[in-house]
Amino acid sequence: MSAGVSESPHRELGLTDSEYERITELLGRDPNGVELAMFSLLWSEHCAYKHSRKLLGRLPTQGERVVMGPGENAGAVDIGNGHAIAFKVESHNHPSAVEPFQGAATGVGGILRDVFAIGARPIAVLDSLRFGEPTSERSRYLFEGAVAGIGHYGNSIGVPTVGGEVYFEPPYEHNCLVNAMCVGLARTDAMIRSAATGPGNLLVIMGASTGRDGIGGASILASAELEAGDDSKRPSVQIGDPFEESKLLECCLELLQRGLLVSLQDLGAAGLTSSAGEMASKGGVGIDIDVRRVPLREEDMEPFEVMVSESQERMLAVIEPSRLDEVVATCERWQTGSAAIGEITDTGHLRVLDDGVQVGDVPVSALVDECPLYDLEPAEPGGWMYPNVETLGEQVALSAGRSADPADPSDILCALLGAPNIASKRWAFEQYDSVVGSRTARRPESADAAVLMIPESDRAIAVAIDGNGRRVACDPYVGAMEAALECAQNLACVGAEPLGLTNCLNFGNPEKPNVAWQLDRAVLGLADACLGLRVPVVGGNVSLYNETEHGPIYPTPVVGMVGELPDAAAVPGLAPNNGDRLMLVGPFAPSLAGSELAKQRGELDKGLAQVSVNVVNAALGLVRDLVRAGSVSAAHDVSDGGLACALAEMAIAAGTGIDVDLDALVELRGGSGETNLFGEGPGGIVLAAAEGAAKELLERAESAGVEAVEIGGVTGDRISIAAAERDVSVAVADAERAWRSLAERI
Amino acid sequence: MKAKVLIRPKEGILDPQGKAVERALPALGFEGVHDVRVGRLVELETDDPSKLDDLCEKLLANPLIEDFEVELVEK
Amino acid sequence: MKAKVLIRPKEGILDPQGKAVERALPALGFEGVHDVRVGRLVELETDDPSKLDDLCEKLLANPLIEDFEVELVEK
Amino acid sequence: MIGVIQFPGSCDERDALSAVERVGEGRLVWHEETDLTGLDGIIVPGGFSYGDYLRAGAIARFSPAMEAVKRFAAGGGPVLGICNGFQVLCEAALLPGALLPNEGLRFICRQVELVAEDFTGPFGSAIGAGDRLSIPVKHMSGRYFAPDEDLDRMEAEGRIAFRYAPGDNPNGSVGDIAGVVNEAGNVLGLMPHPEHAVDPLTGSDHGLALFRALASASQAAAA
Ligand SMILES: Nc1ncnc2c1ncn2[C@@H]1O[C@H](COP(=O)(O)OP(=O)(O)O)[C@@H](O)[C@H]1O
Ligand SMILES: [Mg+2]
Repeated sequence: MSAGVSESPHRELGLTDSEYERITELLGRDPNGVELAMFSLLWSEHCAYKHSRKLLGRLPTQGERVVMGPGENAGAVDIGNGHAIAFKVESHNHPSAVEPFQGAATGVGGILRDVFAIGARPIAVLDSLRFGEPTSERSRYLFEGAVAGIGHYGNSIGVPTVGGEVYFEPPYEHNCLVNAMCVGLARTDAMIRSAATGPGNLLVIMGASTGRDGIGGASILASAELEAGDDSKRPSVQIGDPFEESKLLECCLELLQRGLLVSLQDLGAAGLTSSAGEMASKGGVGIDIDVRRVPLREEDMEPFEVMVSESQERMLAVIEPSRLDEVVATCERWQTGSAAIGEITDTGHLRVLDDGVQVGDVPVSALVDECPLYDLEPAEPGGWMYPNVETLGEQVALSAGRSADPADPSDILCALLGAPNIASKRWAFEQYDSVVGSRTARRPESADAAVLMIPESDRAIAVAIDGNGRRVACDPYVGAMEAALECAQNLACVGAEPLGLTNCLNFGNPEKPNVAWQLDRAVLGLADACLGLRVPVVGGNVSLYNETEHGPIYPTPVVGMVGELPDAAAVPGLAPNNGDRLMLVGPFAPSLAGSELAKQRGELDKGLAQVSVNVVNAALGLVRDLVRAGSVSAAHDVSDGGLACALAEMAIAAGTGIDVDLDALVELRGGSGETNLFGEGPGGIVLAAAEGAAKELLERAESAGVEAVEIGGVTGDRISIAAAERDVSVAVADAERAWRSLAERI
Repeated sequence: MKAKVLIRPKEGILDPQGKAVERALPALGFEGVHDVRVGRLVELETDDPSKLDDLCEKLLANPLIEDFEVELVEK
Repeated sequence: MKAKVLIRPKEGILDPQGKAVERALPALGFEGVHDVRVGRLVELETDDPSKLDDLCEKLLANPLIEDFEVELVEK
Repeated sequence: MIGVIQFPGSCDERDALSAVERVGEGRLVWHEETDLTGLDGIIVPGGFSYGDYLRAGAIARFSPAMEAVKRFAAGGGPVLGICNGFQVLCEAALLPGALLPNEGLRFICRQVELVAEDFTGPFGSAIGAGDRLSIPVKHMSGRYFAPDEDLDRMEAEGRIAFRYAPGDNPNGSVGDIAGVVNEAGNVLGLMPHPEHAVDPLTGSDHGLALFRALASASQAAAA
């Protein structure tokens, strides 16, 4: 695209006619090519949040531990002793659908930059992935590529990937999701914001040189649906260079620590235009940029190309002129590029110069703040909007073997344990360095949440990321709530108290009423969950138009949560000890609605059971106290596959059998034996404790008014669960074989 | 028949390896070397060379980011 | 002057990449392809081609595990 | 005082340094430093020096600090190369052999069981033959290779330091070899990461044995 050639270039660039008119009003003239390119990107969904900003206002962002909230590159919460934890989750869905390895790798690179842009050293990465069923060759290719790409970037840069989640569902077949979350540690007094200040100060670009990467990318990425075969709309693939980023990271942290920077901002979507525009807007200043001073990777790039290039591994800083030599010297020491490309002005305009000659001039406010915001027109769908496919027979045969019977609870258990959504994800997380940094006290699969030691403030943090799109599709309000609750449950199991939450809203085309309804309800559910859990939202990201001619993805709000705990040494794992008693704690009300079993039976439908966040939260408070007191030997929350799968996972972890009788529970809660075995829903935690501790535990629950039932004990080498004539009996070894079977399917 | 497939990063696409090697060279005492690009070499035996382009596109090279060139080596 | 350096795993050294390609072939309907070996291609511009062998032995290839071959491309 | 070399792209240098500080004193050594006086032991740490581009360790071995490390090793000073450091030492010909891409062609992060051999040198004398250590590996190119004749000689000279326990070989290394020493035995390289096995809370503390060995070797060399 060379700007300004065609009849109505603004349409090709994704701007509506009325948006274009708005631009001409704001400028009092027609924009030239450079200006139009800049507007088209900053007024894209991706940068302007045209369809989501109004909704995001509902999310609670206040909290006494909040150090930085939405609006900065990443959010941050205080963890005491002058330190803060910064974190954010971001999507890289479309690039990963085009080229999974590079798409996922650059996704990690991008979220790392958001975190060190506020002066935090990245200490952990988590990933949240969604693909079609692994029976599809394309899905296997995307899964393999994305996992390898995440590992490539995180491993090379020396940040451990400590957790994540993967779901395989048909609606992601043509639109995979790759979300990455980064967690960083900062000294509170050394943190930095992105607001540009001080007319006369210099604008310095650092890191990689600028090429024709992702020219026009952002607007096309986020404002158009990825039509099969429509190459013109495809972004050009960007190659990640973790080596470049590791030098840039160390360099930026040294510059900060030496107090050489006024403000700092990563270059992400829409490149210089977006970063400079947002820095100027936040600081209420103007910026002049001379594109001739930008180090280029390719010859004769046009000014508009330099302004919108999305080349990776670049940062933008504002510095005082007197500091330039020191800054340049530091960059050279780290073998990372740097160049002063412009200066801060008091004009309130973003001016683009080409070797001193002005080629663009727009008011910062017009570019950054004046993009029209749209109201959604939500309409609740009449029924289940997605396909329903029976796969249980197949699954049972695969996991449970020949004699399998899709009606037999033991065979169903094996089928569920072997289901791609529930089976062990070791194949993936073994490709991630989970130990670098010497903080990882709980690695993947050793506890419900990853636990990182923070000696700097003499405590530990726990991190989890969750979001079951299938359940959100059944009921966006309850489903989104459950995503937050699942995180909180995972944190409670390691004794952590939630401090803050980040989220990525992955949805289809919001201009379609049914998708708008999903988005609207999900944000409301998320907001109510945060209020009930008293957890502030400190940041996030929105990815819309995840939709093709085959329809929208499941509505997928991915929630990342960070919590704190006093002592990592006290954290129980998933493995109980032989002879322990097993208790089910919390208001868990199992239902097959939206469950993995309902999916495999092809019986998915609208609706989930309602949830009381407050009642769940009270139970989590008790669990947290018990875990911290060291009175439980293992803790695991009830999630995909229901109570039977949760118990099986604990038995597998311990390598010993369990003997459980749910009849009392069936009496108490009602529902069929099958519902009690495989039904899902929030609010259930299985705790294991030695005889004596178990009694105490039940008494404490009693006095705290939290439901707690003793359901059995740890013994033998079989998983035996009695549930109103629907009894399960599977050898632990057979269960483990099924649960470990994912690798064979890739 | 023996075939050599030369696979190289597409023009304009970042080549981190080439960049790193090029930056390191002067320090190793190799002046005057530039435009370094690092790609892959695949050598194979095939009964049916006509299929090679197809094979490259589908398996050996990633057409989104790599160009390839097939050289047949007569015996 | 432009130079192509072809680097290949030494005979007798297991080349899992080549094996992986061979395993993937049938599924894609490519019969009769065998002895696949995957190596590296380094292309560069140099003012002094006489230094290339030295550059290859010292940096571009590891003689213990790799053979290399330099092709000069006249302009 | 033990020095930990820091290359552009190193990842585990801080972890190695804090592991050292559990048993003695240490400091980071910038890759451009050429004067190692005052240092009694050297660690070439793990990570992705120069991005591992071209070949793991291929570029780092030319750094000025590595020239100094060569002299240091030639003078009998104890040198410990971990993962990428092992790769660098092989590329620099301070250790025999080479490290090829994992047979599975994937990065592997996993706790593995190591068995210490009866091997020569200061490290060997500090670590009991037959000792079993639980230590994580995390690498893309950890498949140890050396020509048969070299292997035979190394076996004969007691220069195989560690093997992966039977069934625990994660990368297809020849003879399950996880670590080797040079002729003099003062240079040890291994793929597993002892610096990530110094605290039971993060997996195990079996790696401390190597840092103690390095510390005592350093004192010996200094004296
Ligand atoms: N779903 C969300 N919830 C809360 N904050 C959000 C959400 N989506 C975006 N934000 C906030 O809006 C700002 C802009 O987001 P984004 O464009 O992703 O930032 P960046 O360009 O730095 O990646 C960030 O501060 C981010 O935290
Ligand atoms: Mg940012």
